[in-house]
Amino acid sequence: EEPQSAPAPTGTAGRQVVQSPTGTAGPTCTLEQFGGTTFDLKTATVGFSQSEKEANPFRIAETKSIKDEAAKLGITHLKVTNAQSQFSKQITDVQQLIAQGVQLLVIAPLNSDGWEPVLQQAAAKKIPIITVDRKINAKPCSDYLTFIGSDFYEQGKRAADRMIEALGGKGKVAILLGAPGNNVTTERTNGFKDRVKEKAPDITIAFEQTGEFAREKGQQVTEQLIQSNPDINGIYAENDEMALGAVTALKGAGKEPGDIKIVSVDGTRSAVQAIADGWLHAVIESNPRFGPLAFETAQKFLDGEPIPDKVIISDRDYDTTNAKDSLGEAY
Amino acid sequence: MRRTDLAEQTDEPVLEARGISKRFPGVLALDGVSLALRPGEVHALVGENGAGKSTLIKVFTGVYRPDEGRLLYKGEPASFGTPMEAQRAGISTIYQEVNLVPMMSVARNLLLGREPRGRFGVIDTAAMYEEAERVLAGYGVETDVRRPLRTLGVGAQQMVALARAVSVDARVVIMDEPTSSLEPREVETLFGVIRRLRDSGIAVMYVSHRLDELYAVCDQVTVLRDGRLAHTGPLAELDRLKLISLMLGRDLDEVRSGGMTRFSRDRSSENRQGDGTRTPVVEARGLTRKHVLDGVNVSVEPGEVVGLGGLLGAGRTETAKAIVGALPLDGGQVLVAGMPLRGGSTAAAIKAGVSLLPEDRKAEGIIPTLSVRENIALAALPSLGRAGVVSEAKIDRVVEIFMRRLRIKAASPHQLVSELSGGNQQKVLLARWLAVRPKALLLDEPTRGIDVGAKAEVQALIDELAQEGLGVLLISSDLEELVEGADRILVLREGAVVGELSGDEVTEEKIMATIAEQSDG
Amino acid sequence: MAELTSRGSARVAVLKPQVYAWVQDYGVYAAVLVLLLFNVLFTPHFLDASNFRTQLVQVTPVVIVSLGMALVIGTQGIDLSVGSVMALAAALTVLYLGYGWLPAVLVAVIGGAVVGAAGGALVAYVGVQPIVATLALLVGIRGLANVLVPQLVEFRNPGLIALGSSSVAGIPVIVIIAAALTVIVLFVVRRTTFGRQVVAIGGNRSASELSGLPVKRVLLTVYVISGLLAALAGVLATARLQASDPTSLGLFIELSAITAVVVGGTPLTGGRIRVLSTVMGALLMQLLSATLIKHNLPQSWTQMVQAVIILAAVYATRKRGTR
Amino acid sequence: MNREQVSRLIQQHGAVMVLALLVVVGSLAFDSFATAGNAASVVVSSSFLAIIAIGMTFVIISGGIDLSVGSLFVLGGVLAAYGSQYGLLVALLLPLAVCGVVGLLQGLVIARTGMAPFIVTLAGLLGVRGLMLAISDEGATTYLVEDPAFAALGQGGILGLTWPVYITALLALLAMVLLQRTGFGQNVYAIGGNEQAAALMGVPVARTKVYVYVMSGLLAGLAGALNAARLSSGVTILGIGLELDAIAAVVIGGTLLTGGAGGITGSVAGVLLLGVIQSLINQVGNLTSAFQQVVSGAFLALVVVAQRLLSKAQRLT
Ligand SMILES: Nc1ncnc2c1ncn2[C@@H]1O[C@H](COP(=O)(O)OP(=O)(O)OP(=O)(O)O)[C@@H](O)[C@H]1O
Ligand SMILES: Nc1ncnc2c1ncn2[C@@H]1O[C@H](COP(=O)(O)OP(=O)(O)OP(=O)(O)O)[C@@H](O)[C@H]1O
Ligand SMILES: [Mg+2]
Ligand SMILES: [Mg+2]
Repeated sequence: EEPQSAPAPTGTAGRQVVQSPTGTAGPTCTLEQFGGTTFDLKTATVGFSQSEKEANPFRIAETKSIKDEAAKLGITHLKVTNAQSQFSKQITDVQQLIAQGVQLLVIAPLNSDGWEPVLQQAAAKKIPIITVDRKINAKPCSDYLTFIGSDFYEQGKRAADRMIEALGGKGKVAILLGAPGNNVTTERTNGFKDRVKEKAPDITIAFEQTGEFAREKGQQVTEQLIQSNPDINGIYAENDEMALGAVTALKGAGKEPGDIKIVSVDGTRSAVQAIADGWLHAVIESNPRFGPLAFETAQKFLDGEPIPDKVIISDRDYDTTNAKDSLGEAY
Repeated sequence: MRRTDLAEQTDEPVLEARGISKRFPGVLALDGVSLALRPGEVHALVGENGAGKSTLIKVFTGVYRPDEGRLLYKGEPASFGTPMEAQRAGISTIYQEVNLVPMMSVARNLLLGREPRGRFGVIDTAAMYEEAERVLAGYGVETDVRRPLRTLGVGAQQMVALARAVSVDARVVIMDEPTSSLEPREVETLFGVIRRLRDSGIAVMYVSHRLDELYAVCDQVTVLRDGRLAHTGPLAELDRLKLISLMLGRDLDEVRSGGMTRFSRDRSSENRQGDGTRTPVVEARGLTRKHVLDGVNVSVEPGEVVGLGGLLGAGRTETAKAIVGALPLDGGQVLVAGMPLRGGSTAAAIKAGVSLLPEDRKAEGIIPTLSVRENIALAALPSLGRAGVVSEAKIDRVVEIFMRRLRIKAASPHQLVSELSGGNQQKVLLARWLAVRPKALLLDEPTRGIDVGAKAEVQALIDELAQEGLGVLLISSDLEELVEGADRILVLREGAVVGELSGDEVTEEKIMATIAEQSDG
Repeated sequence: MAELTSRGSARVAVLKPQVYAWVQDYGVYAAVLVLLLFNVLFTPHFLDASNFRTQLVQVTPVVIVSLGMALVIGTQGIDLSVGSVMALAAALTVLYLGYGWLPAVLVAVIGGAVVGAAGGALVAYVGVQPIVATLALLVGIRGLANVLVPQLVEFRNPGLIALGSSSVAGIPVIVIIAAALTVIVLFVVRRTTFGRQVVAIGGNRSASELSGLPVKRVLLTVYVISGLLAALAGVLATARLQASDPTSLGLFIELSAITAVVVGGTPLTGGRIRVLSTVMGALLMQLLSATLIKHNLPQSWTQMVQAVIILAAVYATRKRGTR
Repeated sequence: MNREQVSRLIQQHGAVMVLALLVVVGSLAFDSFATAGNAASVVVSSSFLAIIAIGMTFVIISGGIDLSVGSLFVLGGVLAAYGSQYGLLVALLLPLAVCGVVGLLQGLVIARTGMAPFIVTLAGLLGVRGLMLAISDEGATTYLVEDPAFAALGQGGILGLTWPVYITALLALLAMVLLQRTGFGQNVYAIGGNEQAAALMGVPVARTKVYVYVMSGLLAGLAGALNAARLSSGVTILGIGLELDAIAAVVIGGTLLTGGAGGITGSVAGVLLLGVIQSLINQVGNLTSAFQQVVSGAFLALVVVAQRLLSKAQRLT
């Protein structure tokens, strides 16, 4: 009933675009190199292991994109598991998918390390694994097939660029960190900090506290922050939810849009709307619609074509110049 | 070997207290108490409820550390940090409240800490059960030693505790009211054990409120009064009246005029005896529960005191519990004033006017986290306020009345009930039940652990209440109490009523005979 | 001479227990004071009125949840489902917002009571141990909330937003509500038959049964109250967030609430309830986390310091055995 | 066999019975459920929780609770991965030593001060996770397992099952003997059944408690280390909420949370039950995450009610 939760538009809007179109910058992999045999994707059993609950726009869009594309391609045996943010459970989930006889695995990993037991089993059965959204620390083309996703470190850097631009190169910035221990948190933090250090030494990072990727936590931390550091100029939120929580906090404290510059990562519809409303300065997109690219890559691979060892998608930026027009494409 | 050494030097105290004081917030529980325990003697420790007996014992065994004074064990200064240290050193104790582990099996309770070992030092369970059965048989307890202890009656549990304490290699055995829930046959067994211990040169300290027992088995006596030493010396030098006057701190004459028990039952008086014409306040018909109760019929008329007699485990407690709905039944019915009672609900029974003073005061009686005041008011709460809001004034009044009437000894009504002495806790529970003004009261061992003075008061109270028209079901292992207090006695055996005694038949001999008769047949 | 010394030490011995007793009863108040003092000295802008408002507003959900938790713990139980009940309330509120905010809140609170009743029934009538009964609810009800509202939903209902953000005489409405609930629970515990029965059951269940207390009904009611209060906390948190977020609302709040209750001196073994100290316990934990955030400590330090402070506070208020 | 024995048996084996039932139903409903691969995955992944649950069983029987196991599990893993650069021995001993010491500290505090185990180990949960974050650069550093022998301990195996499964089985056996057939085991039951009485019966209450928490700490650390060997890395995002899983497994297994009764078999069955429930949900293969949670909550409730009614039917309260 609320306009914000209207279903994402279908069609090609917001479709993922590969960063380097050729994708052949690095080594490639063919079916022959991998050592598997081809099969018909339509009649095959395909497993998709989701890491987190489909309860935030990113995960919802991601799972939906995979399911929709599978349906579109006529893949009837798609098995989906959800690890509910528990890494051990994800390992077990994938092992059980393998036990159920899947021939292709698409995994959205909760963590980059610790995939040893799964990789061994999959390799023994020559099951190709495509990881989406997060990378697995292992050998492409032997442990797994390839990775499709964004570069989180790069996202952090681009967020820093937007922050530097917003603040004119100097000021005090706070970071709302993601969940501790999470690869995404680490990389988005490092990218941001490295870039600031390199490009704008006059910007100090005065505060960094975890908001655990959640809106309420983002709100609470921001409330404490603006209370004890009233001179803060910018907030870098490592996802949109925390940024929107920060906005609620700022509203509650009687601030005006633009008083404090907020930059965040993800590109959910609410965040893009918040740009249009003037509360957010910019949002770096992280596109979750992996379905088409994943299955396209799989089909190419099965057809014997060479596959790049990583497929980095090019994420866009949202800011005041494009926010209103792009609302339909945000997820 | 060492035991014989000890026997030779009998006049050297094995355990000695010198000027012990112990203070609790608000009470000086012990005030400079000295006492010597010699090998081969049975030493009685007596005094009113709250006189400090249990506290002194706990000081001896390392449960409490004395504030002042010294302990000597085998002539050397000693201070036990924990009961375990005391036990290791050879002081074995049966505490006033049964202190075993209810969920563990009988055998494991009995042998905890010295289970027979098999290969690899691992416990040999078969041998353990065998040994447990053998040991318990010596105390007249025949039961499946694999069952959890809690399924035994309190009396049987007491025997297990006793067997456990005595079978440890000990120099000193301390017993705090071991007989309070035993009936005569078990008491005799216990005395046999005590005499055996004494003859082998072990020192026994014996606490009891039953004077007969003291004279039957003790050599020495120490009297405590209000935490101070009132007397110590050979028991034979004191007659009963003198002993009581020492305990109570009153004149001999005063005590003498009071008499021994306070029951003044006049069994011939027509109006009080159950003549079968009036509607019983409470009537149980055919109470049945597999293995426990076998068609028990009981009825109590207004103003009547009905006694329940029987051996340990005869089903007295279970009968009482069944009547108030605290025990699921396979069959039978309870009527209150002629109206059938909804089964399985204690609340319904209490509402109808039937209450039970439970036998196991620690597990089923007191609420240890609450004060004396809250404990007394608990059952009567709904009537002590309006619309669910309690009236503190009303509670204060009720509590005051009963604390005075029952002479409950507490620092204040706000003291935690768990800090009271055993006897005073019992009085608090009595007060709880009197405060609901029941029509019928089922008393399961009501004077258990209560001192002579207070016992007489409670007995007088039962009398008085009966005169006011209350129906009482009295369960007591003290035959004297049963005989003097009851108008009519039902004898139970293995969950069935095997005899009814009334009028002149109500004597200790008759009860014993009824029990024996049935066991022969 | 010897007598003199022993008298002297006796006096000290009399004094000491009183100090202990005081610390045991009011230790959590003292700890709050110490933390306040630290902040006044070392945290910039701490004395601003807006700061106190922030802390009170943030602690509100924990306070409300721990009031119910205190009752449950008083019966020797525990309620792990509170966080999920908050989430369910958030979901129900936004689902029924179309009918107006007041009916929506009502539905949410009833939903909380129903979950509480389910937990209470499992505990009281089936005899399932409270920790597993409510653990099943913790898992299932969070799922249910997510089934109803799969993702965060923002709302613009002015009434509900006002509930979360308006103030009366400078005091936020939700703080006033929490204070009122505290007074009500305090009254229930101290002055009603029901309150006495709750602690009696926690102190000794079989004795309470034999004393004719409606044990099962009281247990059920206690869990219903806990569910109700948790739902209310969920509604208020939702109103404040201006969005319904069943995914992360109330995550791990059961641990905060239990900590508040225990730090306040209510024993987990039941039989005793300290309402005001529970609120103080919640405040202590809130102040602590605010202090750590304001001083920008990394997560690792935050958690370690919290561990130490919890231990210290509970150590001070622990029950000493008599020896 | 008398009534109590029968009901005791059912109470202790209620979980086993429900487990058997679930497996039968699962095999009938799903073709791919009763396969060797699936069974192996359930057993292998359950083994780590089972090791923790064994320790938890001791703690709960003693009347306590240990909330720190989830944090110790992740700390153990990080330490093992870190230690693996110095070889197999260090990889095993480092986590055991540290987690054992944490258990020791918790045990000492609980035994000496009389503070509630719930709160002491809650502090442990926070503190240990903080410690783990501190040594892993706020969780950003993932140490990789360097030692192949150590990795083989987690990944190798025979008969389709990995070593951790056999280690778990061995530990369970030892634990059973320890609990039922040694003085220490008896002491654990005694202090859980009635602490005061146990003290008066001469049980070394404080020492027993300390041992119990040390054991729980050691086992949680060991489980973490074995898991790190299996994953070949010290993953830092593990173990959140694991303590509740362990407690649930133990309680479903028939151990009373109030202490004094229970056993290892039940706990292991409880762990497997949780694993099978998850596996069944995965078999359906298309439930949304929210529905999965509803189903597992409902399953959990059903299982405890069934287990409760089974023992209640025998009038064992
Ligand atoms: N833990 C405690 N805290 C406070 N007061 C206590 C405590 N234990 C005992 N007392 C008090 O010390 C006094 C002596 O109690 P004690 O239990 O030694 O009496 P007793 O002689 O054994 O009585 P009884 O015959 O009733 O068992 C009583 O006034 C009692 O209230
Ligand atoms: N000496 C014993 N040997 C074996 N079992 C016993 C013994 N004493 C009691 N029990 C068991 O305890 C159960 C409860 O007995 P109950 O308490 O009703 O008896 P009671 O007549 O009140 O005896 P008590 O004097 O112990 O209160 C009985 O079913 C019986 O099986
Ligand atoms: Mg006593
Ligand atoms: Mg009896």
